[in-house]
Amino acid sequence: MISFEYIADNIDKWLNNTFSPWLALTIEFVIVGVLCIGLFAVLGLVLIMMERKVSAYMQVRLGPNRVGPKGMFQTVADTLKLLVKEGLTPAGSDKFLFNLAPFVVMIAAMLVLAPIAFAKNFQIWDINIGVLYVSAVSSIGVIGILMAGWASNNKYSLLGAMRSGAQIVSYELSAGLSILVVVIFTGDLSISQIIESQQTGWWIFRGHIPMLIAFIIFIIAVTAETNRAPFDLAEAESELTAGFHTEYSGMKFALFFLAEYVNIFIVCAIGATLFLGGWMPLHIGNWEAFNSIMDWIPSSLWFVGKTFFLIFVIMWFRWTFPRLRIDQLLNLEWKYLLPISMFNLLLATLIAIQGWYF
Amino acid sequence: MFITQYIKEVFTGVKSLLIGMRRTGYYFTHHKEIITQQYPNEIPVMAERFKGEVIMLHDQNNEHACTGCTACELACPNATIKIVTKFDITPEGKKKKAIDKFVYHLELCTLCNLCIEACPTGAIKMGQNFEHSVFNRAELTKVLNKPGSKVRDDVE
Amino acid sequence: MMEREALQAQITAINANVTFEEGGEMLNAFVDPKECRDLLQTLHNMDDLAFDYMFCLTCVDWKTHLTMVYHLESTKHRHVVVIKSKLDRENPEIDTMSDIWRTAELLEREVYELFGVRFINHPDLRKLLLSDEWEGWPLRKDYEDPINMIKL
Amino acid sequence: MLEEIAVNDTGDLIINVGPQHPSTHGVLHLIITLNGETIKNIDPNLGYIHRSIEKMCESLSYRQFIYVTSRMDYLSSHINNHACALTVEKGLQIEVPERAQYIRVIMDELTRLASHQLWWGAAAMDVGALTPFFHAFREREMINEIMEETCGARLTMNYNVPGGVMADIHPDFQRKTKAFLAFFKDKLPEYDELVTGNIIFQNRMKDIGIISKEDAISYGCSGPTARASGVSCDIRKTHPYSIYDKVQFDEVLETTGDSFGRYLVRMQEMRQSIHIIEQLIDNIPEGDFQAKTKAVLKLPKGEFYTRVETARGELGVYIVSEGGLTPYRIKFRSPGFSNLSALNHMAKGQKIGDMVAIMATLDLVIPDIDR
Repeated sequence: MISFEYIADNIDKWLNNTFSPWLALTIEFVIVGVLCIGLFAVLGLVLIMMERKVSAYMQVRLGPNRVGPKGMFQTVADTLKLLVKEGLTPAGSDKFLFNLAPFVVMIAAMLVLAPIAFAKNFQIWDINIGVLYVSAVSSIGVIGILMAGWASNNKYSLLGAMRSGAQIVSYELSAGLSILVVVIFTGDLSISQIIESQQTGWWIFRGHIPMLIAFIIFIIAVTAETNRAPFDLAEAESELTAGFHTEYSGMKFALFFLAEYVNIFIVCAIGATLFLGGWMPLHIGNWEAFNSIMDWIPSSLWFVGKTFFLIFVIMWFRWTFPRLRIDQLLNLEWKYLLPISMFNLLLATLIAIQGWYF
Repeated sequence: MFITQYIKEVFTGVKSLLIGMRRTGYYFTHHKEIITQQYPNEIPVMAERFKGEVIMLHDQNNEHACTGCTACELACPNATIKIVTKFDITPEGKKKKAIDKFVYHLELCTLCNLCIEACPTGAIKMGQNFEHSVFNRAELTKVLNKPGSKVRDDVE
Repeated sequence: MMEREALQAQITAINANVTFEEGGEMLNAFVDPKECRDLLQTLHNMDDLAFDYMFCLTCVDWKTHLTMVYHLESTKHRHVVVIKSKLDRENPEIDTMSDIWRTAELLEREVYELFGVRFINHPDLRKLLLSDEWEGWPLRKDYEDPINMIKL
Repeated sequence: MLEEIAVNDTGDLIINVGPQHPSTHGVLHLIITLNGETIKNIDPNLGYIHRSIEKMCESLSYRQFIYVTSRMDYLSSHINNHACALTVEKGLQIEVPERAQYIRVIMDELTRLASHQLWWGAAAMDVGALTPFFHAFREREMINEIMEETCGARLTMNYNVPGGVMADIHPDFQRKTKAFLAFFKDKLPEYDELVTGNIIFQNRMKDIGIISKEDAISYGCSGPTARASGVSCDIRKTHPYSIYDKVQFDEVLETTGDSFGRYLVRMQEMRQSIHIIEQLIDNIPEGDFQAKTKAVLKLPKGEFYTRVETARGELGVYIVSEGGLTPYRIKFRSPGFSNLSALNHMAKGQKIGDMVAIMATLDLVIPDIDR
């Protein structure tokens, strides 16, 4: 059976046989880089289309339906429009930081891609502290947002950036704590080991109530971390016009936009990996027949399916809920999510030590 | 007790959010509720009374009922209508005042229907056309009586 | 609810110089601009009058003089009175009512820029609708608009 | 580079909200002094769409000036026209046929429903929920279609003339209105599910922008804004006009005076409007839809003041006549202007996000403020 693992292995073998090891490694780096950028482009197109269709159906309308069959190429047309637009740099802004910021946001999003397993044994870098790496790197993006807000020399941008800073720093805590619950059950920080440990069933089913609570808190926290509604205070359009990217136009704006969607994909991929078993098919205990049927579905499909399910949930939030206020946002974190997740961690430790899970 | 209060608060809060999500989820799965009309493909039929623009009625002999009495011009609050008159020579050799041009400035018109109310002969009425956009503003100034048209004989 | 005659008697009791206008659906009382503020203050404070709701404040240009018009209602007793005050057209001045009824603050600013009435002791008498460098008082009858977009 | 950000001596941040801003619903310009995210002062700067309607009306005849008032508060244009027609009728002592009065009141209430629906969508959008806006427009579209069929226009109808209404109702009017009411009654609980019950929405609205009863009266607030503070100020009840004294309905009062109170008042008012229409729709009497009037209207010398309740509050039309063809002076007492004056009082000490929520529940229509 052809799988990503098979293709990747063959390319690796062929490169190492043909070129010197150094050259082979360099070529592999280039291939990975190109694939990452390609993935970003495709993700941007697909997710924006998905968002527009989801919102349209929830709002009793049709959504884009003119460009291409069923409006499929609407995002392509939009990208083309953004590409040919003028990229303005406002007078009085810090030009260097202003132009750097979108790239910082983009690169931060790109870095988190490294330890994610897209299919069975198909991973850029199986780092042994994968989860730690993810939670450390994913918050670098806020630097880019702060940079953008500060350098724009616009009061709305500055307010949006400061809100975003406060928000991401505080929600990082409960996201980290809920990841920790999985780590306690698994006993390993590496992403591949965490997926392996869900061989007999996904953590969300096996882990009892603590895992369920951790999952819900994780979803809420990552929604906030990616600046999505109902936590989109950084760009609250009815208050701050567009928040930190008010002054951006053309392709620089598109990069921010793209980074937002890539970030959603990444956090949902991590959520799917930790709680829903990543590429691991749905296995139930020792029902051998059922498990082998599930194995027939390719692992990459399992991963994509779970990730897009979580993305849909986050989009569902956005098109249903009003936005929180800044103090309510921080209240929610410090008065509700953080105490609950700390208590939850304690409970999870107890269950893990006693071995009360399936 | 504080703890029960706290748990209750969290529970009711989450429940209210789920109720809202059920509503949007319902619309997401029920595509029959979609009410979008795809405009240039489906041209909406405007109501009979819809006030789109002022038009002048002409019959098959290229005759209209406008005598040029300027009642509409006086009734208009925005000076939308300008009637240019000329003098016809009747067969008996008398001079008779008649309409030369019925100039209508669509760009000034607020479609208030006062001119139609004022018209004693029912020469003008409201048309149903609602697509008025043009590239040049001058195209919005229209002459409503067709070239060569004249007043119907039975209209006084 | 107080009858028209009773209301008239009450107001005369407060200020004997007030003159009344016959006819009209509401009671119209004329008062000297210098005594206007005292009268309105009393109307607002007296318990059996209690005119606590100013629903309209405006000005009319009569070419010879300006008239300030205050429409007052009591939300408790539901009676309505109209107080008018004639102002000199060259130098229109009247005391502000903005500390009695807070709504008067913006309304007086509007009257100031459209009629040129100066309100003494108004906390913030700036132009509200027009730009700061606007000259003339647009709602006065003799105002000539150089562009004159509204004249047909 | 960033010197301009710290503006005044006290280190406060001054931001300009508007004239182009998503939450001002038009060209309203607010100069807001901020301390961090907390509002210290709001200074409204108006006049961006001031068309000087009052001056304009001085050169229009009594038939003509009515259409202009549709453009003041365009969401309750029929009610504005009604007020003007009532004033002219009062001056000329025209007896309006009963049928015209019934039609006018039904149209008034339909307009009020349409206005409140738009407000509901826009208020939810201001606090960040975008979906309700489209749901509100679905129902509003039905009202617009009813209007289009009978009046010939969807928003600025100009259906009232001195002495009655311009044309008789469309044969389908009653059937369509009843169909709409049945549909809308079905959808109103959805409004509650989607927005009213939502914990985030309630937290955003409760205890925000509180105005006490005394302050609301002093600031001249009217309509739902004042009724949320417990001020009984519904002109339809206190000074009934047309046939409002013959219909049964309740004046909705809340006592909290906060944004959520204003929200609840409007939601209840929609139900009251449905109730009013239901009473009238089947009982429209036969007869003329317009009284016989002279071709040229001349109001006698004098002053005429009419108060009506629009969707936003009390609208006053004050006509000073010198006996000529045109009004000598017209003053429109617009509800939005007085409600806006209370904004500073309500929003002081709150966050920027609250300011948006307060503006949403004040239901400001900028042309109504600027006139």
